[in-house]
Amino acid sequence: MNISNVATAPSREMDFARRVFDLGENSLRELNQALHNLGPGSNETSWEVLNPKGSHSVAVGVDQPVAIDVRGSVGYYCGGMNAGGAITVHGSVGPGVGENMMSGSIVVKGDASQYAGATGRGGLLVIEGNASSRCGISMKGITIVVRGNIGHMSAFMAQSGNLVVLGDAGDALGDSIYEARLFVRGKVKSLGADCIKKEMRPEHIALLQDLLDRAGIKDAKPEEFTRYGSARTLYNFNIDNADAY
Amino acid sequence: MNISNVATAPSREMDFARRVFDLGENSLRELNQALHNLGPGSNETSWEVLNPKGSHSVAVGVDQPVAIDVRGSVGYYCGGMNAGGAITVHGSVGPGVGENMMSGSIVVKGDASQYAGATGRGGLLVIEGNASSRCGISMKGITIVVRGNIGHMSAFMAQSGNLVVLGDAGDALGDSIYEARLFVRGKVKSLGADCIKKEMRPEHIALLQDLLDRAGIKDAKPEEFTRYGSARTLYNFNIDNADAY
Amino acid sequence: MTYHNPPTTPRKSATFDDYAMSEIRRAAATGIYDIRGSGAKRKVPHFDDLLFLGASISRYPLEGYRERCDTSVVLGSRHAKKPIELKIPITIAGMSFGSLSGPAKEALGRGATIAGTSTTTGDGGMTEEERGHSKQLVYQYLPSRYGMNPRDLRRADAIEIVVGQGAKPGGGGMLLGQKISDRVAEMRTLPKGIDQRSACRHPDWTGPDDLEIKILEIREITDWEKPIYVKVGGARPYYDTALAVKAGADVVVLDGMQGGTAATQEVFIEHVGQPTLACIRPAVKALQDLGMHRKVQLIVSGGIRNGADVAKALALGADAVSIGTAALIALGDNDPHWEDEYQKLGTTAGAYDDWHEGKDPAGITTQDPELMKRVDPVVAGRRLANYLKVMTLEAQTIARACGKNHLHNLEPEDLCALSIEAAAMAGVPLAGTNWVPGQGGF
Amino acid sequence: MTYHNPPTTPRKSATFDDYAMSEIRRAAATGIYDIRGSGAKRKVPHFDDLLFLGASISRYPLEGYRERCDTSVVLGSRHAKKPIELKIPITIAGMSFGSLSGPAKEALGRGATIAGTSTTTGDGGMTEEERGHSKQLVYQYLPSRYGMNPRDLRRADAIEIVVGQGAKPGGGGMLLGQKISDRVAEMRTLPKGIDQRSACRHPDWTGPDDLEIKILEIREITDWEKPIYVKVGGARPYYDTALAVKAGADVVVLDGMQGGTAATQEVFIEHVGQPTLACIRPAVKALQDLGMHRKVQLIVSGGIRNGADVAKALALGADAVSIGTAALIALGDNDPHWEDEYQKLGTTAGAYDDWHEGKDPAGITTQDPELMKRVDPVVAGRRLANYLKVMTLEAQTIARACGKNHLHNLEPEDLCALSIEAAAMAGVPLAGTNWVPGQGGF
Repeated sequence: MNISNVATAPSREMDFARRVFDLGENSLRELNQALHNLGPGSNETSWEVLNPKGSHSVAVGVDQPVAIDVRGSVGYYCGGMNAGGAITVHGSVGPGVGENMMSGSIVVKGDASQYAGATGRGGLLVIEGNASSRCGISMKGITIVVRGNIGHMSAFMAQSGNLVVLGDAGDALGDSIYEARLFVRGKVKSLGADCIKKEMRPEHIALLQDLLDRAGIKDAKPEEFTRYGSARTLYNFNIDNADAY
Repeated sequence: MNISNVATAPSREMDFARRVFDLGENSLRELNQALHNLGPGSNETSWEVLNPKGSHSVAVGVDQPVAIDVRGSVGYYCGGMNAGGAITVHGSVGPGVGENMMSGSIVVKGDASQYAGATGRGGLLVIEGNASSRCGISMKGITIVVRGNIGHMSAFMAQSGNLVVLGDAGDALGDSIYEARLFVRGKVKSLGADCIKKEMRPEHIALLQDLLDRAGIKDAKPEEFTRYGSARTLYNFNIDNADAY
Repeated sequence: MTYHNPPTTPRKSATFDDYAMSEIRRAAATGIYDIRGSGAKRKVPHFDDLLFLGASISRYPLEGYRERCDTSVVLGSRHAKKPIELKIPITIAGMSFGSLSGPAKEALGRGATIAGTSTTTGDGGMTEEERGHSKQLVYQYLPSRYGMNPRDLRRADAIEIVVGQGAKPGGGGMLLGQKISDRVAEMRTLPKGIDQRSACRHPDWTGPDDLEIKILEIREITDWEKPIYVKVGGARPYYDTALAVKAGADVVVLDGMQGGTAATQEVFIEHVGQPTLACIRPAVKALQDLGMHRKVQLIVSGGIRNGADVAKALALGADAVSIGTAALIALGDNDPHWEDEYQKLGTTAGAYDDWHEGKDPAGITTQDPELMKRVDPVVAGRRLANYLKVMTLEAQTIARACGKNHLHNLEPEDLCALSIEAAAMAGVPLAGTNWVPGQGGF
Repeated sequence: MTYHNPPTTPRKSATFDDYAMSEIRRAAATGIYDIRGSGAKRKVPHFDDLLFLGASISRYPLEGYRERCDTSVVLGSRHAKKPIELKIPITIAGMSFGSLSGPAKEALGRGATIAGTSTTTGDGGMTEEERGHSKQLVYQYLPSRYGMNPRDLRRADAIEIVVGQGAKPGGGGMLLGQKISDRVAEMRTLPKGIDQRSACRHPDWTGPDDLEIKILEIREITDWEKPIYVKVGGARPYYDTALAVKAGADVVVLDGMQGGTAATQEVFIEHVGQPTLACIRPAVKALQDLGMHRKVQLIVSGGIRNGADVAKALALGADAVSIGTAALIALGDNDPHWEDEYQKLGTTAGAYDDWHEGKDPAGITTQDPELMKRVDPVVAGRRLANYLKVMTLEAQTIARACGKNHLHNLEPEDLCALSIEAAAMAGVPLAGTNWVPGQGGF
C-alpha cells in the first residue's frame, strides 16, 4: 500500500480492501457523494481514483480521515476545503489545489497551477514539483511546502500560516502580507509591498525543521532558508504610503 | 288568487280585478312606470306579469304594498329596492334578486343566481330552490330564507339581518361578517375569516321559529339548525391578523 | 490661522430621506401601514406645467368690446329626462358624511347653492343637512351601499355610480372606529366603534357588462329622469371612459391620483393611479373615438385649486371639474388659525392629514360634537361660495384673454407646456417649439 | 428717503456648494479620501418615479382585506435539491458581522424568521447568533473568505457567491482597526486593531468561465443540495446577469448603486454603478433572452424602502427584493432618539454614516460592548418583523388593487412613469401616453 505521507496519515489498526473508483466509468458526482457518505467510523479508509483526466473538483469537501490516491493529473480545486483527508495526486494539479483546506494533507507529485492552497486554514499541502503564481494567496493558517519554484504574487495578502519554498520565488512575493511566515531557500525575484526579509531566530529554525520533517523532506536544512514577513507599515492607512496600495 | 305569502301579504278589503301585463307585448319601461304610478291608496293591488323571458330589472323600485306574480324566469335585479311589494316569481331569478330591499317580500319558486338579497335592508326574501354564491352579501337587515343550498362567499361582510338556510352552505360562509345572524341546517363547506359557530340560546330558537313561520316553512324545526356569527376579531385592525385580511 | 480637522459635512440620503426613514420607523413600531386622508402629496406633473398662449396681435387686430364669457354647463343630457344645469363648471365632489361633520356637509350645500353648482353625497348616505341646503345634489352609489335607499335615490338630482377614486383606484375604504359616532353607526347599520371597511368592488356586479345592467336598473327605479354619472379613478382612463360610455353613463367623472380621500393607505395614495393631467387626454380621446365628446360629459377632479386649473382642464377637453380638498380648505381646514392645536397633534397647519382619527381642530373631518361647533355653516358656506366665484372669475379672465365667449371654447391649441413630461401628457407642444413629445396616440 | 449703496446679495455656488467645499477642506486636512457607510445619497431616478395604474372598469380589483393575494416565492429550484421557500419576497441582505454587532445580527435573524424570510451572513463569516435565530440563512462566499469553512457551508440553507456590491461594483472592502474586537479578529484570522482590507477579486478564480468551475466545486462540496446565488453590483446588468446564468447560478442577486455598504470610499459609492431602477429591465431581458426568467430567480436590492418599491421591482420582473439599510433603520439605526449623541459626533440623526468608526450611538454598527447593549435583539427583531409585514401588506394592497392574486403576477404593463428618465429606464410608458422613450433595447 502506498501511503505517501506517513506523518499525517490517519492511524488504522487494519488495512481493509481499497476502494477503486474509475472516473472513466463513473461520474465525478458519484465519487464525491461516496466520499461524503463516509461516516465518522467508516471502514473504507483507503481510496484510489483512476483516469481523472483533468477533472475539476476531484475529492472536494472530504471530511473524514481517509487516504485517497489520485492516479493522473486533475483540473481545478482538487481537494478543495479538505478537512482531514490525506490526498495524494500522482500527477499535476490545476488551479486552486487544496483551496480553503481546513486540516489533513494533500501531496502533489507533479506541478501545481495558480492559487495553490489559496485561503487555506490548516493542514499540510506539499508540492513536489513547481507551483505557479499566487501560491498561498490569502492563506489563513495552512502550511505549504514546495520542492520546486513558485510563481509571481505568491503569498499575496497572506494572513497566517507557513509557506516553505525549496526553489526560487517569482515577482512580488508576500505583497500586502499580514502575519504569515515565508521561508525561501532559493532566489526571490522581488518582494511585494510591505514584505521584508527577517532574521532567522532559533524558534524559526525549530519551526522550519518541524515543517520539513512533516513534509518528508530530508535533503534541505533550515539554515539554508531566508525568512520573510510583514513590515506592518500598511496595517493602518497613511496617505504617505498610498503608492504601496 | 294566488298569494304565496299570507303572513306578509298586504291586507285588503276587496279583491279587485288583477292587472295582467305581458312583457312579450309591452316594454319593461311601461311595466315599471305603471307600478311607480300607483299612489298610496291605489285599487290596483294585484298584478300579474307574463313572459318575462329573463328580462332584467323586472318590478324594481316598487313602493306600494301590491302583490305581483311573475310567471316565468327573470334576469338581474328582479324586485330591486322593493319597498312594500309582495313579489312572487314563478320561476328562477338572475343575479341580485331583491338587492337593497327595504321592506315587503319576495318569494322565488325556483333557484336564485348570485348576490341574492345583496345589501338588503329589510323585508323577507324566500328562495324555495337553491341560491348561488354571495347570497346575502353585505346584507344590512333583510331576512333571507333559502330552502335549498347556498353557494360560496355567502353573507360576505354581512352587517345585520338573518340568513336561514335549510340545505348546505358553500365555501367561506360569513367571511368578514359583522352582526348578521346565520342559521344553517345542513353542512357548511367552510367558514370564512372571523366567522364562528355559536350557541343556539332560547332567544335564537324563538327568533328562528318566527322566521320559519313567516316564510311559511312547516317541515323544519329551529333545533335542527346551527347558528354562526362574528368572532369580532377583525373589528379593529391588528398586524398579527394580517394573514386573515 | 490654525487648522482643525473638519468632520465630513453630515448629509442625508435622497433615497432614505427623513420621510422614508420615519415611515420605516413607524412601520417597525406599529406593524400597520400608514392610513391618512388627503391626496398624493408628492410632486407630479400638473396643470402648473401648462401655460395659455393668450391672444396675439394678428388675431385681434382691432379693439373689440368685451362680450359675455359664458360658464354654464349641462350635465346628463344623453339619456336623462331631467339633466342637471349648472351656472359654473365646478362641482363639489362626493365626501362622505362620517368623514366630514354634519355642519361641514351643510356648509358645502349652502356654498354650492349660492354659487349655482351641485354637491355630492359620499360613502355613508344622504343627510338632511345636505339635501336641505343643496339645490342640486348628486347621490353616490358605492360598493359599501351604506345608507342606500330608494327614497333618497328619488330625492337626488343625479346618481353617481362610484367605481373608483383617484386616491385609490382599485381600493376600498376604511373608517376607523374612533370616528363612528351614534349617528354614523346608525346610518351605516354597524356597531359603534369598530373599523368600517368599504369593499373595493360592488356587491352585486363586476365588469362593464354587468354595469350596463346595473345602470338599467337604476334608470328603471328612477323612471329615466336622473342623469347617471360613473366615477372612476385615473387608472386606464382611455379604456375606463370608453367602457363607462358603452355601459350607458350620461357623465363620466374622472379622478386623478392627486384626488383627496378621507382615509386610505399612504402607499395607495402615493403609488397607484395616474396624475390628473395625464388622465384627461386619453379620456377625451375615448369620447372622441366613440363620437361622444360633449354628448357624454367629462368631469375631471384631483388637485384642482384655482381658476387656471379649471381653464386648463376645460381646454384639454373636460366639460367641468370637481373639487374636494380645495373646498375643505375654503371651509377652514388646515387653517393656521388653529396652529397651536395642530402642534399638539404633532403636526402643523397645512400638513394635517390624520382625518380618520376624528380630532380635526378645524371641526371639519370629525364627529366630535365640541369640535364640530367650530364650523358655522352659514359663514363657511359663504366662504365656499366666495371661493367658487373667484375660481370662475379667474377661468373667465383666461378665456377672455384667449378670445373665447364660453369656457368650453378653450382648446388644447391654446396651451403650451413648460416640461417635456407635461407636454407629452397634455398632448400640447413644449413652449417655444412645435414639439409634442411622444406623439402617436394614447 | 435717503438712498444707500446696497451690497450684493451673498450667493453660493451650485457647483462649489457647501458639501463640495467641505469635502475639499476635509481632503486637504486629512490626506485620505472619505470612507463611510450607507449607500449613494444623491438623488437618482428611483421607484418613486413609477406609478401603478390600478384596476377600475376594464380590470377588476381584488377585495382589499379579503381575497387572497399570495406572496410566497421559491428560490433556487433550477439546480438545488433543497430550494429555499419564503413566505414573503423580501429577504435580508448580507451584512458582515464586524460591520454589525452580534445583537444586531441576532435581531435580523429573529425578525426575518418571524416574517418568514431569510437572512444572509456577510463578510466575516457565520455567527452562532445568526445561524441559531435564522430559520433560513444564506451564507456569503466572498473574495476575503474570512471565516469560510465547509462546516458552515453545509449548515447554510443557500450560498451566495459575491462578485460585487451596488455601492462599489468592482471595489473591495475596508474594516478599520477601531472595529476589530477580539471576536472579529479571531473570526477573520487577523491581528486585533489593524485595518482589514477585503480584496475585490476572488483569490482563486476570475471571469465567468472560472466562475462556472467554482460553482461546480461548491455544488460538489454541498452535494448539489443548496441553491447557489451570484451577487453582482449594478454595473452592466444585462451581461452580468447573462454570464451568471451561463455560469450556472440558481439565483442572481442584483444590487443597484443606492445599495448600502459598511465602509467604502464616498467617491465610489456616489459615482460608480447604475441606479437600481436602471438595472432591473436589462437583467430581466437577459433572463428572458436565455429563456430563464422565473427559472433562475432575480433578487433586486438597493434603496428598497417600502411596499411600493417591492411591488414595483416585482412588476419589472424581479422575483424578490433584498433590504440592508432599511432593515438597520427598522432596528433603530439613525433614530432621532439618540440625537444628542449624534450631535456630539458632529452629525445628526438620519445623516450618520461613519459606521466604520464603530461609535454608533444606536449600537448597531459597532463592536463596542457598552453601545451594543442598546440593541435588545428580541425587541429589535419584533420591530423588523413588523416592518417586513407592513411592506408585504403594502405590496399586497397594490397587487390587489391591480387585480392580482399573487405578487408575481404584477407586470410592467401595470406601471407608468412620471418622468422621461424613469420611463426609459423602466421601459414603461410616460403617464397618460403610450410613449416609452428610448425604446429599442438596452
